[in-house]
Amino acid sequence: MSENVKTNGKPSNIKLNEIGLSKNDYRGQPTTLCAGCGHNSIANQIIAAAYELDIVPEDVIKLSGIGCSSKSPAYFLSRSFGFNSLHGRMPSVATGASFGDRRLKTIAVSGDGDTTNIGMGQFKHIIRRNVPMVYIIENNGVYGLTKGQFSATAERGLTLKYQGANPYMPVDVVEEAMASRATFVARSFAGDASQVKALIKAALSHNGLAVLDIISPCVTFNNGDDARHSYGWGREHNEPLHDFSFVPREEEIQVQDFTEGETRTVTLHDGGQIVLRKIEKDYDPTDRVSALRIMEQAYTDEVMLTGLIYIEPERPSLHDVYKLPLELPLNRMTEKELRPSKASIKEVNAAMF
Amino acid sequence: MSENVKTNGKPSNIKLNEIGLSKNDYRGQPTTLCAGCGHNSIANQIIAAAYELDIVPEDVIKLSGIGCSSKSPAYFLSRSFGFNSLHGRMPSVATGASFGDRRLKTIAVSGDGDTTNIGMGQFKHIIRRNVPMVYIIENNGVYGLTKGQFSATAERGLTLKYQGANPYMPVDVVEEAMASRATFVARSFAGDASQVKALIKAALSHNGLAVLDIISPCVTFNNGDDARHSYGWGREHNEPLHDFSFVPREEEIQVQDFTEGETRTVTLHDGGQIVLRKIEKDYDPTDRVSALRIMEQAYTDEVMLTGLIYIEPERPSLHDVYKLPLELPLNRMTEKELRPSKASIKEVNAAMF
Amino acid sequence: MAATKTKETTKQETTERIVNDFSMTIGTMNGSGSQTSNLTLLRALFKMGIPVSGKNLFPSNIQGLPTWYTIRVSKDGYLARRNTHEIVVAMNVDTFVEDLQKVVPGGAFYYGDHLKFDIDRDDIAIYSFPAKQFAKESGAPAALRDYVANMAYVGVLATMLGIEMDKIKQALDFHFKGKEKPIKLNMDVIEAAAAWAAENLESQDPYRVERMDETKEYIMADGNTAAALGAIYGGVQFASWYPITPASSLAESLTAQIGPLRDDPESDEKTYAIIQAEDELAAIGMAIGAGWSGLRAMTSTSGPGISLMTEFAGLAYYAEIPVVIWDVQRVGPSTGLPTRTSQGDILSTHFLGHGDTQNVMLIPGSAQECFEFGWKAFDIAERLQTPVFVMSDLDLGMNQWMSKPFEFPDVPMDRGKILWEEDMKDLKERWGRYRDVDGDGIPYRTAPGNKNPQSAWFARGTGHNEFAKYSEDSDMWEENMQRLSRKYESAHSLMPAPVLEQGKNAEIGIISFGSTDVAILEARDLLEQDGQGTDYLRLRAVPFTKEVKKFIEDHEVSYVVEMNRDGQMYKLLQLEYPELTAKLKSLTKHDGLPLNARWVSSAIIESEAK
Amino acid sequence: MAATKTKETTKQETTERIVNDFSMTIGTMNGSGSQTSNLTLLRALFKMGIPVSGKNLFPSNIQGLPTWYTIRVSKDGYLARRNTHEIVVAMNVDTFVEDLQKVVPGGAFYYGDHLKFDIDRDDIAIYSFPAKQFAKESGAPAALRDYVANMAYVGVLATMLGIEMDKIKQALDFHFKGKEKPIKLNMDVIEAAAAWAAENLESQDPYRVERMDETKEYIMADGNTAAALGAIYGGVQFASWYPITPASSLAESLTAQIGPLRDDPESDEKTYAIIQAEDELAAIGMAIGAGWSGLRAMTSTSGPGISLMTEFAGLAYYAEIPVVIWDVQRVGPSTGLPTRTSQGDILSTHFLGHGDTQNVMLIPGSAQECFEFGWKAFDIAERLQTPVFVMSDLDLGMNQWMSKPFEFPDVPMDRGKILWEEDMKDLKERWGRYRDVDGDGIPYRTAPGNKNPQSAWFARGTGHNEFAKYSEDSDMWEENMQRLSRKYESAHSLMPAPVLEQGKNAEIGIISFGSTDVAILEARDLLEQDGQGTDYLRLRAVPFTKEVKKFIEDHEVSYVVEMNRDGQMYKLLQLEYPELTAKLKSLTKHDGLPLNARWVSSAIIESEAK
Ligand SMILES: Cc1ncc(C[n+]2csc(CCOP(=O)(O)OP(=O)(O)O)c2C)c(N)n1
Ligand SMILES: Cc1ncc(C[n+]2csc(CCOP(=O)(O)OP(=O)(O)O)c2C)c(N)n1
Ligand code: SF4
Ligand code: SF4
Ligand SMILES: [Mg+2]
Ligand SMILES: [Mg+2]
Repeated sequence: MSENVKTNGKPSNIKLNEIGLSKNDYRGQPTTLCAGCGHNSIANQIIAAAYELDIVPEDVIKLSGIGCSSKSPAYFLSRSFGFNSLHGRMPSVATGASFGDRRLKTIAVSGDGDTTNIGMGQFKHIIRRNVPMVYIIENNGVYGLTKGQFSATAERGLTLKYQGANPYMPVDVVEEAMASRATFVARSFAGDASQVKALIKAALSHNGLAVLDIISPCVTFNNGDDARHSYGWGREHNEPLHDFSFVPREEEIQVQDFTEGETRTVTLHDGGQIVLRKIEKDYDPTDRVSALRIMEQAYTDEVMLTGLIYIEPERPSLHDVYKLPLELPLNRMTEKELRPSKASIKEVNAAMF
Repeated sequence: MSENVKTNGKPSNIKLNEIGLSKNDYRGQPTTLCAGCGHNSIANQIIAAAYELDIVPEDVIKLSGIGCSSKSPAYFLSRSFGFNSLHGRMPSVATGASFGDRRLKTIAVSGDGDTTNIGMGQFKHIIRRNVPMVYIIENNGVYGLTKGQFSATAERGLTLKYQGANPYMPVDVVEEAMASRATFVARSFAGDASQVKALIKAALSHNGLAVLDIISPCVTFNNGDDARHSYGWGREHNEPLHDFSFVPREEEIQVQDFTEGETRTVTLHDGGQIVLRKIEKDYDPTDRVSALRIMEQAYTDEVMLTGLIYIEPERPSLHDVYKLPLELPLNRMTEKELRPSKASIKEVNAAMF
Repeated sequence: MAATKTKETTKQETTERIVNDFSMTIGTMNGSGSQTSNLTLLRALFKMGIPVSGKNLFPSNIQGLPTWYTIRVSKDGYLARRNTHEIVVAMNVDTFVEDLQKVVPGGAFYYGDHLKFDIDRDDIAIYSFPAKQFAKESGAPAALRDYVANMAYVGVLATMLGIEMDKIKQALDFHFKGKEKPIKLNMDVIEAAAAWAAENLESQDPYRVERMDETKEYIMADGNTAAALGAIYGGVQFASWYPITPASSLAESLTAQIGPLRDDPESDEKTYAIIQAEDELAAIGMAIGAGWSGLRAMTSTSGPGISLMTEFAGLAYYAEIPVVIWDVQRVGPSTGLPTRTSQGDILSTHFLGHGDTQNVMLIPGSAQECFEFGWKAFDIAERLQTPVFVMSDLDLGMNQWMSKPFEFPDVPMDRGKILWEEDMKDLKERWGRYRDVDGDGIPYRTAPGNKNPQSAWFARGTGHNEFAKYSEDSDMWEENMQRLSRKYESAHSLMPAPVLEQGKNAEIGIISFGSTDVAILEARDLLEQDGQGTDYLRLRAVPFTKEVKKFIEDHEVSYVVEMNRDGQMYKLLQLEYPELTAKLKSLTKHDGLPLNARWVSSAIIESEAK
Repeated sequence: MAATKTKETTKQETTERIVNDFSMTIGTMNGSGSQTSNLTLLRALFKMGIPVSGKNLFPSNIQGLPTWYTIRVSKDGYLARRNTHEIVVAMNVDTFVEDLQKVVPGGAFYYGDHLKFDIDRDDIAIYSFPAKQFAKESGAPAALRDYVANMAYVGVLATMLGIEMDKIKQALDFHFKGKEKPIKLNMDVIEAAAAWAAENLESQDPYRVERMDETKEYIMADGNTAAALGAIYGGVQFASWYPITPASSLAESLTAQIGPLRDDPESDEKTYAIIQAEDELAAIGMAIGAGWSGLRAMTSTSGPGISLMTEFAGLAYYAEIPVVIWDVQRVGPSTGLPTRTSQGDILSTHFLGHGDTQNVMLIPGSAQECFEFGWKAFDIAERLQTPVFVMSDLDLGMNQWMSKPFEFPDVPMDRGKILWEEDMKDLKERWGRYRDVDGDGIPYRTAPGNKNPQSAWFARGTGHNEFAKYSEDSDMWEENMQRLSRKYESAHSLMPAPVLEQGKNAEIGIISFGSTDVAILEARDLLEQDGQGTDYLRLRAVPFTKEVKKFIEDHEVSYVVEMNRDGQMYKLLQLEYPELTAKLKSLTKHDGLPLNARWVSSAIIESEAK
């Protein structure tokens, strides 16, 4: 990256990257998510990663389902084509979309509800297909956009106002990805900017489906019992119009860099805590058995393991399997490439009997 | 079980069970599946298990999705209520259906396509809910009823006529059930009658969701390369009317009893082989870590591990969570139990402001 | 305080006072807690005996985007949304300028003085107030200050309009369920603001409120809560749902309300279950399973959910499973405008499912009717053994409505033709699940757990004979489908009849349905003022009852007014009464806003003038 | 051999020979390989120059249940299914008795002598033959014997009817793609059986075939293969599908045929991808993603799949994504009769999706048209930027039809209004994804990969402005939806016009569509014989083109004939032409069988007599 360069003869003290673009060229519309929402942090790291990797914005397509998380593609990479599809159905749309021009990078954002509730089937199947793309799950354990119902990643026993206690076993996105034999599986925390960015960069260069499960606190709805209590009466009424009475406007939680192998406790907006543990430095993420082992260990220890958990770089991507052209992308082909010759119709008719 | 008893004063030399029913009372309509289809073996073991457990047929409900496998509820327990629902949607229908009268047993049959393709989402979510029922997946790696396309459990690289080679990673039903933290996970082989029966019996007494992944060869469509070759030209033509030219009429494969801990190779109709390994006698199925370990081992060894892989008997079932009544089932409640008093409407209106 | 240039000097020739007749719109930021303030205003006015309605115009967003709340105060009892705003309260910096422009000449504009703008209108009264100050002075914890700040405008308006303080107290009391602390905190701010206004503001506009006696016989309710309560009185036993605006609050109300009304204090066991499903496919699948097992089962959703339920709807139609499906309509197609209202699912829901289907729909037109159809839908579903769709909408479902009190069901539960062990003992003929014994197309069913060995049957979406056995027989298929047509014929007589309102010198008819009711009622008065009498038929169900035909026949022309683009109900009427099509005219509006009476009357006048 | 009491003594007064004019039905067990025999017969007759059609009536089952194959031989070129069976071949023990009853008096009944039944009819010719013997003697491996056994009836019929042996050879040649071994094995059995018949059977019935010259200009094809080929010539690039009868063979043909026609021998790279999805939700989702990315994308399914695609259809309609969806209709509602034919998805597909939608549908009426619409659908979808549904059916899709040869597209590909880098350079105004620049309601689009920094847009199912930016603005919503209505208006002129067949002294009209064509053509002749002339309009698309209106206007009455219960197309016509409704009459049949001409003519005569 070059900094403070001049482009087009115009002096500039904006930092430009190797392809002459400023970070602004990677931004999106102003966010409409709640102040303090983890999803915003992630969008920022996507912007940073793309900028630092000198990616041409037009060389990216971005997709999502429906939810607060799924709104975020509007908040990064305005110059990229985007598709905000249907609730739970981003994987299928992304699969088809990625065939248009295989040279483009695909960045997809989804929520825990979008992916593990309504979208569970498509999530599992896109993994099997190894569609080359970055698949980010902004995981907050609730449905943000519909105002705070449990999602399938909510812990068993989690208690939310209006919802009672969650009686079901949570879906563990990483475990699901491993069970479906994903070729890239990572977990991070929205507030750990440098890890999030590093993992997005790694994912962007993976030739296959990269699952990034990013814990991304919902400041508005997933508030632990205590915290809810401490907000006081503000939320303690049954409001049929569904406009929750109080939203704390806070900064997004940021975690200071910490070393691999270490454990760090993070206090969320609501006073609840999660314990992050970064995978050890000498851990071999290409070894599936180790991956399963450390995951099970983390489960027992009740810590959130973060980092690149598993990678299998060699498995051919779906585009490889389908032998998609690299030079002339499918979507630029014309009648010449696509319509068989006029002569051939005779043979076809002859072959019909 | 009593044998050759007389009932209602009528002499009989049909064996009757403790509740005075003969095996015939547990049968269904004549099967319309292909001769030799593994699904028929399983239906027979359901019949045998229910008969031997002295279950009143009217105390069972049976459900399924769509597929050859899903037809089988018609072929057992004619006196039980049944629901052949939609493709991939049996889990939701069964969940609702099980609430009518919680004293009834629920037996559900599905196929690998029905469960792991279109039904993946519902499959994963019914596990999380721990709905008390026996969930049998008759797993043959193909869509039988639509004439032999790959299902999601087909091995990667499996080659089928008209379909080419399967490029996707297979779904492992047991692994999926474990990842979703099912409370009862077992695998068997349709031809291993005694094991299938034993597992069905165990499943019937489990208070929660019992996943039974039963490998059930499709004699008609999942024929390995060699075998197809050996059938000769009979199948080697492109038949747009989809009527395959040759169906071998064979007996269902039966495996002789073999001991726990042993491995046995089974030759399928098509000449292909699978290696079954029965879980060791002293294996502790309540230990999740062991379960994951032996599964991973079996994966490496390329054997099909059979037996009861995991059980967690204590987790409350969905019916427990919902505090469903045991004496007067929901579906026999009347206006008396269901409609609030006339007086209450006043309070309701008053509370409306 | 007055840091802004509040042009309090802009005096007006205050003509007469206009009492109890205006629309007031409050612009805030969503997620800022303004709903409590708005509802407090609405409820206080209601308790003053003045007919009011409140409409929340909110974005599909959690926090930070503009939201407006419009309260219509109408001595004449008109409750529809109006396009004109006599009073505007601006609390949102992002919409200040446009909010200012909204005020009608002669109207009033209130704003928090933390918003710094030049004000360029002198045809209206302008009032600014130190919104943030009262909150600060209230001693509220810092975290709650922004929230409490919104109470300031309640206090200011109380003084300026004449809203009675004890009614405000009553509203807060209700809102906070009697909890002292929050009530006091809010009341303090309101009172401080009211006192401040009394001292600092001089009224320069004509709008006032005064006590009336017009709301005594009413309650305040939103349609979704009403529907949930109706379902409880209908004996709902199984409800599965998936969150979606604007339907979520129906299931959430059900969850909140059912316990106290239905739990047996002496037992821990329940008479019902409510399940949040993983999606709408599962939600309706569960409800159908439950319906099959003999339970009163329902699900509630909105457009996208209805679309996902299509295949299952066909199964329920064909296998004849009773189930109730609430569609709280929002603007489609697709995700559309998730927080705007619509009547756009009429056609697609009626024909929902591939193959030949004709779905029964109930259409409530008020909160009270949401309650009524809440229980009635189960009776009809079980009587007909078919899915019953109840077509509500966002406006009806999520806004607060003045409503007649809910009435205890006037008939005992109708469980339809269901046979248990005792019933089967007396059967003369062999029972067949799909036999048309009574000639009405409606067969008899049994439910799991029935111990009669003949009672079991096999439900399926595939062709079946009268005994529910699999069949591919061509004639059997055709006969069974014809029977389903007969059943649909039978459905006609079970449907709630339309409501007829006769006008003076009525030459023309208006046909409408659902939440447009209030706009139509007002539009008829407007039309009458213009010398155009109208009769009005409010449809409440599809299929139509015989009154509908008569109404169309009796009028030279009937305007079918609805909130969708394509005139969906008009099309259904066309299909049902081809011979009367020439007498029908379609009037549609599909901007996502609750219908406006003036638009209706103008459209009709314009059309009549042609 | 003759173990059965074959009543070969039942002599008949053999009147005149009836040549090339009968229906022959062969009853076998499905999964027994009889399809090869049946197709061989059909093809041999076709190669003899005689107009033929073949209909497979098969169960939803893999092996063991009864299946019937009916071949109609018609010197006059009538290809519709008839209810009468002049010749019946019984090979299935389970249906022997009913098959015997099927034969018309004076007809012929053939059966394998391994079926032991008493035969109680003496009004027909009865022939038995040692079906199993030839297979045994053929030296076929044991495993193949049952299969080859079915060739026996081919040989017997060849002799008895006069089917030419070299045509049979030609048919087998084609079937086994020239592979000698199977051809010989089958030919041996056929010849042995033919020889045996020549020696042992004496014809006692009038039915014969003789060479004609009526099929030279035709090919034999099923609609699904034709559709797949059409799609290939349409430049299909992406096809996602999920197996379902009767649509599977469309995608499977595509898979089988596309390589040879489209692969570049010099490169390993492909110009297309075909993906078997995990379900229909994913199938259409993928196709929409691909359509958005600029590919010619399609999916193919049947009723239950269409139902599952509802939500996505609404997205494609509203976000304006070109995609082609083949609905090879089978009998619904629900799982229905999965192996029977229907036109039952017309209404629900037209209105597919919640909210206001109006979907474009193409309706092929022959295999050749399946080919034509196979490519044309892409042109229309890309031109209109909307989902295009092609409504085929099981009969058309899965049965073999005499068809005009496929014609190479007569126009270059129309990629519609798509802009690439070069196109954008010349733009005078700022490009907006949803701007109606040309007044036809059709905007301009761009596709991912376009490097112009202004080209990117954000597709969504939520409200948007002309620049595809999120918008909840009421007027914007309404205007955009009105533009979609205009676009639908524009669609009218892009639709294939209906086919008009004028009759002599035609007072009445017949309107029909799709696979009923052959039955209507025959029915018209029957009606004419009864003195009732008819004009016939075959619809090929919804929306309707102007010819439709004119046709209805020009006739006192037009019968709308279709294969569903509720008169779905009749309803669409009613909605489009309310003023002409009185001139339309609905005639429907929904027994799952291909339409029968006699039923049509009788129904019309009956109605006219009233
Ligand atoms: C078919 C359908 N059902 C329901 C909805 C309503 N809905 C919108 S977002 C959402 C949940 C989003 O939760 P999640 O994916 O976790 O995202 P978050 O808002 O928490 O980031 C739901 C249920 C919808 N849009 N479509
Ligand atoms: C929505 C829908 N899509 C497709 C089908 C067609 N279909 C019927 S059965 C089946 C696959 C069954 O496969 P599996 O579950 O493995 O059962 P098997 O026949 O192999 O026992 C399919 C795709 C359908 N019935 N419904
Ligand atoms: S509601 Fe939660 S998830 Fe949604 S934007 Fe706000 S903080 Fe984020
Ligand atoms: S096709 Fe396969 S799965 Fe279906 S009945 Fe036959 S053998 Fe069984
Ligand atoms: Mg979430
Ligand atoms: Mg299978």
